[in-house]
Amino acid sequence: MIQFDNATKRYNEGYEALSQVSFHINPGEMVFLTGHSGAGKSTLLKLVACIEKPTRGQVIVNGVNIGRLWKRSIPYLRRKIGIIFQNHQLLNDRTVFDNVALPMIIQGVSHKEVGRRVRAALDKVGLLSKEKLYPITLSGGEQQRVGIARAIVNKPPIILADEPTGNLDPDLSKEIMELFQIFNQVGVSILIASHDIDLITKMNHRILTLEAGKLIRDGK
Amino acid sequence: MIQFDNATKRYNEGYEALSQVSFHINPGEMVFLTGHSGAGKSTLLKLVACIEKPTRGQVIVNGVNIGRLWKRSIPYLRRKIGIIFQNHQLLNDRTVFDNVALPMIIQGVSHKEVGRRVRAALDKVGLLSKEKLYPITLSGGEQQRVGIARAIVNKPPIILADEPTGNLDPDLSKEIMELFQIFNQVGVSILIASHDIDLITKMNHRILTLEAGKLIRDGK
Amino acid sequence: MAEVHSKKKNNQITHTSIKGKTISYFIRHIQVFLFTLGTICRSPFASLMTTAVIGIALALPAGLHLILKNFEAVTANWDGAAQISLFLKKDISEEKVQKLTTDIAAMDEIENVSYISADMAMEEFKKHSGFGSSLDALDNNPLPDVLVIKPAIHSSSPEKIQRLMAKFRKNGMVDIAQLDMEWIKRLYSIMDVVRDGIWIAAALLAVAVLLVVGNTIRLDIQNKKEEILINKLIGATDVFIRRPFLYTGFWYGIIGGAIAFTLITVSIFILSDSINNLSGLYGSSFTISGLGISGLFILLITGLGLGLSGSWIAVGRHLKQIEPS
Amino acid sequence: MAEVHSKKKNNQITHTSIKGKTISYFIRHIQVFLFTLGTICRSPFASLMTTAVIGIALALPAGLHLILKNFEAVTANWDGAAQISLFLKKDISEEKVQKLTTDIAAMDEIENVSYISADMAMEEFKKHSGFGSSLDALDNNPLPDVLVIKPAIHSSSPEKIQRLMAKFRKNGMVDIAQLDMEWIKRLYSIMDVVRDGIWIAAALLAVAVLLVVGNTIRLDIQNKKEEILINKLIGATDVFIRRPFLYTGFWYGIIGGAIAFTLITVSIFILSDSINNLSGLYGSSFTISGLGISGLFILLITGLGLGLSGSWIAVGRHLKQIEPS
Ligand SMILES: Nc1ncnc2c1ncn2[C@@H]1O[C@H](COP(=O)(O)OP(=O)(O)OP(=O)(O)O)[C@@H](O)[C@H]1O
Ligand SMILES: Nc1ncnc2c1ncn2[C@@H]1O[C@H](COP(=O)(O)OP(=O)(O)OP(=O)(O)O)[C@@H](O)[C@H]1O
Ligand SMILES: [Mg+2]
Ligand SMILES: [Mg+2]
Repeated sequence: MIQFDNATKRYNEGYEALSQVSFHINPGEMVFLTGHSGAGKSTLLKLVACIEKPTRGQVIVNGVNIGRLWKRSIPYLRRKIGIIFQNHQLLNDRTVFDNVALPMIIQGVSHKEVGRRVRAALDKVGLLSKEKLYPITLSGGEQQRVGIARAIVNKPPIILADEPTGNLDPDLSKEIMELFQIFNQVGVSILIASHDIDLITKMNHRILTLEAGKLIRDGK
Repeated sequence: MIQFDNATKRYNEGYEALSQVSFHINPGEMVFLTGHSGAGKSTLLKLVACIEKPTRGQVIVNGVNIGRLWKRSIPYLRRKIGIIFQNHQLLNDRTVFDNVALPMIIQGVSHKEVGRRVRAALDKVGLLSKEKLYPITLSGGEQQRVGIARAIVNKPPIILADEPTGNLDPDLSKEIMELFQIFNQVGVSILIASHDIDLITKMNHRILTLEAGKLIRDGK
Repeated sequence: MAEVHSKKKNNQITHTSIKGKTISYFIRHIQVFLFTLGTICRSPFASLMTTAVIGIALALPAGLHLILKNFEAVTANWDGAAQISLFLKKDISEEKVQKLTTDIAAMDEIENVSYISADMAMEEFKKHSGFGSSLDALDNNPLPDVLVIKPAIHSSSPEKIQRLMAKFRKNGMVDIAQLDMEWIKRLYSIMDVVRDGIWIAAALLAVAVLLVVGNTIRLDIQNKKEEILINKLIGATDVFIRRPFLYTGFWYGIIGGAIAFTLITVSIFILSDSINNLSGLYGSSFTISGLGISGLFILLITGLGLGLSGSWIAVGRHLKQIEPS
Repeated sequence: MAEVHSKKKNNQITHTSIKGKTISYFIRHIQVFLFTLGTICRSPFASLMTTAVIGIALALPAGLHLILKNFEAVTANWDGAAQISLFLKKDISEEKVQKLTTDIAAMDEIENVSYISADMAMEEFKKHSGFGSSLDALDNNPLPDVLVIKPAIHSSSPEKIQRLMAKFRKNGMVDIAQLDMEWIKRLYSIMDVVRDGIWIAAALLAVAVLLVVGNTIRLDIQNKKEEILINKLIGATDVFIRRPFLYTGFWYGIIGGAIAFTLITVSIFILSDSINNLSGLYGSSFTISGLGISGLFILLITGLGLGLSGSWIAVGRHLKQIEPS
């Protein structure tokens, strides 16, 4: 599903954020990504979502080689990936419902279908009662969950999450991780970057550990 | 330094985010604020910084009653408070140096003085080498530290921090907390909202715990 | 197994795409069409600021053109505007003069010709000059035969008249061909200046409309940078992102055109005093003509075209620059 | 102890404030002044879009005004534009006529008077009419004495001329006062229409400049919403936040004025063909006058005023709405 072959990412400034990283995530796998601040976690996720392209090496996502992907084809790859951002990335002038509906609007899903699936997604993250509110009136944790609902509403085969529990209390963090586990059980591949080593070791999934751009550990 | 007397905050939607909260933080004290997601931590900090006003009760900061503060006087209160935001709030079109210099530019500090103090602040958070970079090229943790540098550059008597270590790895989190402790030792009053109960209990400072807007615990 | 899973998904999407593609394509366009109009209406003050500028910019050349058009209508009505007098040589037989008169009258460029014989001229002169019968003492009439010619309206431009004059002068029977049309030349020169001025003004103002729409859309794009980024991150195509901006430009242009029409109509009302005054001077029953339906139509089309082009340029230039990083 | 600590800080701040207040105030203004200019220069294309629209909007009424002004200068030069012929009554003594001539010549409204006595007229007539010496047979000269009067330039408006005519007609010696000035009336009426049109155009375009600057600043403010919020959060006063926007409006206006000046100068160059043509027709050595330094100055001041007002309005309306929450 996600395959890195000696992938290297060097930013314009000459700094090598990822060096020769190789790993393979199978469909239906749930994998954690950890490492110190600046290790390259976000960079790795950006390569998967084709936000950045590898300087050297190959990144293959859902059978598509990111390095050779046409600009015009990028949107169609991204529709297969649900991304949860570190800083929510919600639109403050749209209601919770509209924010979650966005990926389906983009794909031109019919009005009725949108309503049904948005509510299902909001129900899963426990925010069905807040669909009419604006993100600004929600607490940090609630906003994070809106972001998760938006990422899953399309039932994408891949979910990426960049520190999805960074701003949540321990109980809620555990809940959200369990939510990811449920998606994983229905066959979705999940890659989560996180600092919360205690939590992720308890989850007992494969963990990729980065250090200064190098993959130094790959296992449970 | 910071005094809450039965302070209640009810948002327009009718939801009571804080109910009758009373406490007193002395000058030079370092206090943690914790509680579940949506407990009202950010709301409490917003009251201190006069971003919101209490619906009932009193909030007195640095001898000033927030509820009765003139709009014109708010800037002068805020200059006495260094605020560290959950989502950094950096300007992406300015360099790290310029971002940190902002509070001093606002107060019309002389050019030479600005350079000296910005570099001192960046040195304290270990980012002196990155002063010419733009925030977008920094990792999450580095951005967070730029935010901290900006908050302390003016040597304010009060520092507020809303989950300053949410996106940092455990080592860096500890480092940053120790940084706050150093500021505290030179007499600055510090109030930090955080989820990281393990870390803050280890720090051995006073902890305020909120639950659904009520202060349910106040002590070490 | 997972490959199969993913394949299956692909097929599903392709299937529904083909089925409802055209219908949903149009529905989406209409949605954006109405959505952008709704957005414009929801912030009427802000939208008015943009559309009013477009309206003003469109109104000015249209208004000037209208004034010129009316002006030309007035001047076309001026009787005797250009009158040519042909003083014939002496001792030409009556028949020859008669023939010349009918020949000239038959010309396409000529409206009418009147023949004033030397005898008639003498009679007139006797009556009006005060010399009276004392002129009877003259041996022979010193006055020439004269043909007074009025050119047709379509041939009264200075160049055409000059061509006509040259033709007459070549005629052997004509002694002097005289034309009092200096002031017509002047008038046409003035109108030339006005016309040139209108072209310059119209070109400048068309540029202004493009710039205003382009600028507004550009700032709109910058304003929605975050929204665009998020949309791109969750898989929106460039076409999808571009569409609302183009429709916004479309609406700005159309509304601007409508405002221009209103402004001109009001201005005509304000100007009508001066114009009636002008018209009265020529004793004409001239009434100023407004833009009419066709004018409204042209204004709307022009506005639409400029609005769409402006937003197209802005979108082309600025949308590409916004990419997630 | 902490109270003391905070008091001390307060005192320090107050102390330095008083000391360097005025100097640092001016330095900050100059900084913002140059900073906003720098910002404008760093994105020349975007700035040009705004300033060009302002330039165009300012150029049009100024250009029209200039054309009108030049036009009036031309018409003022027209010799014999309004010529009054006074046909005097018969049998008035030579001295009386002489006195009338000098009286009229002394009038403020009159440029010059020429006296054509009946005898002189008869001579002329004999020479040119072809009747020759046959007129010697007349008993007495039937022609009247004529005074040909040219009014001064400052008195050649239709109303003033009419007043003059009325005066002459009341004079007992004058038989007929005749004036060929219909076309002057027409010209003045046309100029009236043009003048009214210019005022409407100028008013509309002034509004357009206000709107363009206001709109640009409004979108600029929305664009910098995040920056404004952060500045407010770290203790910026409203004055501090407002300042760069006002200076930006200031620069837009000034640059727009300069662009207007350039546009007009270029347009005059383009129009000069038509205008020389016009001027040639009157045999005058007239050369078109540009805006000159004073015109540039007025354009810059107008641009500045409108730019500053536009940004002031936008800032007043929109800055308050941005508050952290
Ligand atoms: N756009 C960019 N241009 C230049 N350098 C960049 C850019 N983005 C990231 N970097 C650099 O690459 C390195 C890795 O960054 P990255 O954001 O991947 O770290 P991270 O592991 O996500 O850290 P954190 O846990 O703090 O979010 C950092 O040193 C950062 O400065
Ligand atoms: N501007 C607002 N308008 C209305 N309701 C609000 C607003 N801001 C916050 N709330 C509500 O107030 C409650 C407390 O919010 P607050 O942001 O203070 O929580 P928090 O403790 O900071 O949570 P987190 O840890 O998730 O950041 C939440 O239920 C939220 O929905
Ligand atoms: Mg990161
Ligand atoms: Mg919070």
